[in-house]
Amino acid sequence: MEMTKVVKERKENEDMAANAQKEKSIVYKTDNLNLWYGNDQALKNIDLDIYENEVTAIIGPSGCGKSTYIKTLNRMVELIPTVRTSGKIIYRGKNIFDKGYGVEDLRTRVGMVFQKPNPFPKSIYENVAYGPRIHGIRDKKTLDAIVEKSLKGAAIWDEVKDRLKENAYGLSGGQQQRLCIARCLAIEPDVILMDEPTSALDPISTLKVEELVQELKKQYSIVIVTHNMQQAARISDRTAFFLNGEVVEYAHTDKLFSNPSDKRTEDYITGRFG
Amino acid sequence: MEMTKVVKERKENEDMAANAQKEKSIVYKTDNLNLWYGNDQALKNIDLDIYENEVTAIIGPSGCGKSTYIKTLNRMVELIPTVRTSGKIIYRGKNIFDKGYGVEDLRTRVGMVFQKPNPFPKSIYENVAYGPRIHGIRDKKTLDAIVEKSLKGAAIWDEVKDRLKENAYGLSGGQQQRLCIARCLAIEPDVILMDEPTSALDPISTLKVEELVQELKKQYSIVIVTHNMQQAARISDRTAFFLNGEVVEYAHTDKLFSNPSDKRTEDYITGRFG
Amino acid sequence: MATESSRSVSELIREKKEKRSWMRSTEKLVPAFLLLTAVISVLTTVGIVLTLIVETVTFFSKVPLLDFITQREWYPFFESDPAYGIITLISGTLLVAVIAMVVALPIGLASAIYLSEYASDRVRRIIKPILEVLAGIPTIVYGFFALTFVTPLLRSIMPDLGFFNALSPGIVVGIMIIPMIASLSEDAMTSVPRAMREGALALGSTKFEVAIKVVLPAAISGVIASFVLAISRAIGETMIVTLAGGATPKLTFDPTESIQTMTAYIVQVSSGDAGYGTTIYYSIYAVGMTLFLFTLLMNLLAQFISRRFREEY
Amino acid sequence: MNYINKDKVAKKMGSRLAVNGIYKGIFMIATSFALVVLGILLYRIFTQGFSFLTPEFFQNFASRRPSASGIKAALVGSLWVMAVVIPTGLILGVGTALYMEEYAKKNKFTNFLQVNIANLAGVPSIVFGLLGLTVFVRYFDLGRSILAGGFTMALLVLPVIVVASQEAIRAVPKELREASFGMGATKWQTIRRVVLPAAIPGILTGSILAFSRAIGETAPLLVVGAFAFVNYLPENVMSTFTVMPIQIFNWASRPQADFQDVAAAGIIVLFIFLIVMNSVAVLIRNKFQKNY
Amino acid sequence: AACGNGESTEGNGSEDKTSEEAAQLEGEVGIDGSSTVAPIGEAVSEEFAMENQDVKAPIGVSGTGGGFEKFVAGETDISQASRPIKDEEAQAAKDAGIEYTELQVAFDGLSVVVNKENDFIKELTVEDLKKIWVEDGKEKKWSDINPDWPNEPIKLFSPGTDSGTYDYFDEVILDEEPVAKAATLSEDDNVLVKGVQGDKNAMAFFGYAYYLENKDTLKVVPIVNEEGKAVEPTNESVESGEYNPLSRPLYIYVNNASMKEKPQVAEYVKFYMENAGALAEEVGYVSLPEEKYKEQLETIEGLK
Ligand SMILES: Nc1ncnc2c1ncn2[C@@H]1O[C@H](COP(=O)(O)OP(=O)(O)OP(=O)(O)O)[C@@H](O)[C@H]1O
Ligand SMILES: Nc1ncnc2c1ncn2[C@@H]1O[C@H](COP(=O)(O)OP(=O)(O)OP(=O)(O)O)[C@@H](O)[C@H]1O
Ligand SMILES: [Mg+2]
Ligand SMILES: [Mg+2]
Ligand SMILES: O=P([O-])([O-])[O-]
Repeated sequence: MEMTKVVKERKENEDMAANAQKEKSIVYKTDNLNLWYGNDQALKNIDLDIYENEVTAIIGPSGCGKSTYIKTLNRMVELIPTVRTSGKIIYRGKNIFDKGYGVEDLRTRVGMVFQKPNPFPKSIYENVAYGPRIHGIRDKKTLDAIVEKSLKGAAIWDEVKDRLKENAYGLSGGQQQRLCIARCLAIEPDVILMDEPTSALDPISTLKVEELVQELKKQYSIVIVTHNMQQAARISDRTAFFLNGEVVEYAHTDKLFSNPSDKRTEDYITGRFG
Repeated sequence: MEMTKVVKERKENEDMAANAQKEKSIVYKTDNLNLWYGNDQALKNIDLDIYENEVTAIIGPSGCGKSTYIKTLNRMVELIPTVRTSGKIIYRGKNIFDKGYGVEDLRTRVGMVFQKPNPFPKSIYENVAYGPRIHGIRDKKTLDAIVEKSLKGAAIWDEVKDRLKENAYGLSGGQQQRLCIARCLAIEPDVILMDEPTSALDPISTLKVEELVQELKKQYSIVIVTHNMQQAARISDRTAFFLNGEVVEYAHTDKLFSNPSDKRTEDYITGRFG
Repeated sequence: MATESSRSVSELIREKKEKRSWMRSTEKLVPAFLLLTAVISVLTTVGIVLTLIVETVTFFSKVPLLDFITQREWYPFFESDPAYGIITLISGTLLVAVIAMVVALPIGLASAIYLSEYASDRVRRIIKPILEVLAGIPTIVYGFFALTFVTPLLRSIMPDLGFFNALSPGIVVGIMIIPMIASLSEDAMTSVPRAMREGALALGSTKFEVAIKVVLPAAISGVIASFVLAISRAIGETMIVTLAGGATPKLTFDPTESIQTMTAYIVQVSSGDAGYGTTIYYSIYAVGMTLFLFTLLMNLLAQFISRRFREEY
Repeated sequence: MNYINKDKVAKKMGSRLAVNGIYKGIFMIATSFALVVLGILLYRIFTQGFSFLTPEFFQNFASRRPSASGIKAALVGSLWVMAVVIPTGLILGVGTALYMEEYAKKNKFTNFLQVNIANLAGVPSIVFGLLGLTVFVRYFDLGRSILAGGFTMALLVLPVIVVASQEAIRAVPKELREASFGMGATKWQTIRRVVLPAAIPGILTGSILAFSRAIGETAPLLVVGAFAFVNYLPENVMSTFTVMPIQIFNWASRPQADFQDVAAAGIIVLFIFLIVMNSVAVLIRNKFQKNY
Repeated sequence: AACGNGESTEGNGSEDKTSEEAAQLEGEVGIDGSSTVAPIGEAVSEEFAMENQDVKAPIGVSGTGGGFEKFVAGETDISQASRPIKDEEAQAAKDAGIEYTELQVAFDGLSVVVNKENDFIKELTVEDLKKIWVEDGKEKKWSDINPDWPNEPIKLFSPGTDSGTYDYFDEVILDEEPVAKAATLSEDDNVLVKGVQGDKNAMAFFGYAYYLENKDTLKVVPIVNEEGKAVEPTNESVESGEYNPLSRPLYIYVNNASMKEKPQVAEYVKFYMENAGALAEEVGYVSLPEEKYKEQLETIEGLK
């Protein structure tokens, strides 16, 4: 498993990006975040900065808190009633845990794509139009334009343009996932969170989604959780390695994979556990 | 990901085993097996021999038919009403698809451990005693002896010996999985089938189960499905690589990982997809 | 792991196996017995249909089927000139059912939404059993409630309202079926996968939008099925309308008037004076048959709906 | 080219949140409506019947004098009827559910069974009364006995038990069955040792609710021929009997005003019965809910 | 109803026979039929049980017709009835080989009542009643009956068309013509009481007991009898037959074979006849003249 090779293949893109990084601003600043499910602490003293127009990958073994962390970024984790948090997450200058911070607002600006594709049981068109509609866009023309643009943005337009009125459940898993991405693009978010977006997909669909992520990062900041280290290496700019609810290491992806500074990181990426 | 290293570390054991292999007899002989779910073919022309006192790993991307194959070995797949098969599976000299072949008999001799630990909602003791009981063993002393021996065999005796009467759901995931292995050992099977037995476990539990598998193979023949290539490399003697319902390559584990003869195998194990 | 004892267990198993040949017959007898129990439910239906049909046929030998369907009056007790226009009882039945639905539908659905989308686990755990108590209250208790509380209350608001009217029992039947709608719809809504809700919430939806635009459409088949079942229950309800609806068969759709429903008629006759063998006696079976066909139709409809519109998720 | 105007979206957010709040209120009020009605009902009945709720009320048989009236025969009669309904209902209901979930193949007959059960659930209770009268009282010549009444009520609640049991059986995780089959267990062994124990809480919860409905049913037993006045205790299942709702109905139709209060006292007893049964159901449900 | 006669009833019962005799009796007495007569039967069973603990005498309320149906099928020993047996029913009994004896147990005085606020009605004739109650295709107004009365529609409340009470009223007042369609019917007489209490233009008829119990809140209408005298229903006027034609006898029908073969039935019927008068008054009916009970007691002696 020639991880180093994979990483090297990406070098060219990387160089460019590396230069740009100094100017990039921080979108999310996580400051000493702790999170408990009831009495079980799932996240411990997380400090993590997420940068604009980058792909940030989060890796780690099962149960280490990856999903929990990414769901905290748009406060979806609060849907579980037992959850308590401490610490801060500063998004665009404001602490999202502040009283009076509108959670609907946050989620409008921070899109999310889930592990299992979860389209609504409606037509393809209605799936994409859902977001704009609830935000008050009624005009048919505008909606049409948004739907087209989003589906194009999610690289699925050509496959579905002739059957926009059909139920989304008729699509294959990979198409559904890209539809969910389109749905998320339709409200033009600032950040896109992705929780193992390809783990339920076949290899070809996975490849498509990966390419799409590379494309999307030009416009959006992306945080992606993945089980698959090759995937992290292939597509991300930075990688955070989680273990037992802690961030063991957070660095540029090439650095983390080629020269991890923590023994545990090394053990993990060389497959000694997990 | 220095797979080669991992493989090499196991060389010593392997050498010994490799010598022994010539004499090893075949437990399962799969002969041109095809399987359909309704009209969808999930397995295509499978030919595969499984050897006594070996660990045979089955790897491949999601949906390639790994679980389907392993469940066919003890005819569990027939629980799904739409399933049809053709071809033969010869177990210990008899075709398990033969009319009059006792399926309960087969399953008594071929144990199975599942992806998600699935203890019964009963006490730890009752979980292990379940198998012997249904096979007519009532005697308390004999049962006690079997329970102890099986729990010891599954390397969990020390952790649970003081709370045999407690509900199995109080155990951690890793303990539950070893309990399920103990439950399976209690009827002294000939073969043990394992379908991703560690995929729901934390790294430490995973390690324990892996060690256990190494231990068990001295007495049992083991077939293990795994998503995790490192795991296959660490613990198996032979590996079969499945793709889209076909066996792409089947070889000794070190051979398959260090020198795959099929391009697709290489792509898969180097993380180019999956 | 001593091989010695290991041998003994597998051998033990094999040994026991031979002795336990009766297990094979159990495996055959059990499904046969279970099939028998399942067949009893079919026999029940057969029994119901036969009971109804035999007497209904006798009835129609005395009263022409055409009269039964086309007459617009129901006066079985006028010996000189009895009239058997079932439409009269049907209109009373439907009137009560419609009023009941007007009450129960919005309230039941709103409760279902509240319970499935807004209420905390704790609140749900308290309210659901209470609703079940409400559903389990004997209908005769509801009947007195309609008569002694709801009717006077309505009459204080609408002085013109008759003492017996369709409105009061209609409302109380509605109250009675609220729990049914609430609980069945809530089941349908909670079985909408979490992922669907998360998808909508992640787009910045409010809970209300999630409930109305995502959950409700996804659960619509279950919700509609609960409505239809509730209507069928309202149609079959007996004691409330017997007590508070009056006993005046009338072809009317005015809720302030006193009416009679099919069930109330059956109770009236079966607790009344009609002699065995009279036309009136047989008429309860014809009415029972009509009622049975009505509820059968509603149930088939409910099943059709929940099958036809079942969402794939 | 942006279609989404962030300012507009932000502005709209306020009204959307308001709508959400308003509807939450409406939904809450709707939910409490049912609770308020229950409250009024209970209040009225308790204030009316409380004075008659003395120990003697439980020790006396019915009487022409309100103050000497008691619910003993009806209470015991209801218990006897339930003693027939519960085992009959459970055996038939669970048996049918097991057959349909575990043994039946997906064919027309099974489909028919399912439709049949659903339809039975919707048959008005009074029609069951007509059935019981014809079949049990007359055809099987059971007379106006507890057995005839109990069988009729068992058939009445059967569909509810079947559906509840089917759901409970279906909810037993597939993994547990697989585990059992995987050890060479036969089908019936798996059902008896794994499926049924795991499904029993669900079966009981649904069934208890069905039985508690049977306790309050009046119409079918009236038709089957429960007596309205009984001043002795049943001795066996062939005894004649009366039940609480019929006794209550009888009291309520007496001319004397005091009997209205006696009827209310009877209703309170019936309620206590119902609430006890429902609480047992809730306890079972809450206790076993999180087992897997 | 007054409980005044309760003690004397018990006294009556124990006088007649020795307790040993009673203790030997056992078995069941099957009684069903009229809901109107049921309260009397229940009172009889209640008292009877004090002395014959081993005899079960439950009472069913299938209605007069329903009771006869069971009686004819041989399912009951005694059928209570609020009207005499009809020809068809008698025929059915004959066909089934059932021989029976009719016994009167008490009188019921059907009471015609109006709202307490109604101050213009002083009395009504049978013709007035017929005019008010019969169906003639018009809406009934008070002024139609008497021009001095208000020009307001009358609200009619009647017992259910399937009750013995309705049957009787229909027969003697309406000559078996249908009751006005506008009338509100209910199976439950208490409900009729409430209806009249709540509506100042209401009129109803129902059993004497329901009037007695609600004396204070209802106004009873004196009815002009055959002799031309306006009479209110009272215990005396009903018993003496002065209150006519609206006082009707209530019956039990006894299966002759049961009387012969089942000593407990014979004893029960005897007990019934001995105590019916007092018990009937206690539950709101009017007793027959003493001689009538004596006469019937003799009849049953002949049946044993
Ligand atoms: N709803 C919940 N209630 C209680 N504990 C939870 C809940 N969800 C997750 N946890 C616990 O929190 C920890 C972190 O879970 P999380 O889902 O974030 O892990 P993950 O890294 O995403 O794992 P995976 O790779 O399996 O998705 C785990 O120990 C898990 O058991
Ligand atoms: N019950 C079923 N009915 C129909 N198709 C099925 C069923 N179970 C599996 N399949 C299909 O058969 C194929 C093989 O599935 P299988 O579960 O064997 O894959 P797998 O290799 O075990 O995947 P995974 O790694 O996700 O467990 C898939 O295409 C799957 O969709
Ligand atoms: Mg996760
Ligand atoms: Mg699998
Ligand atoms: O019950 P009744 O026949 O007297 O009306």
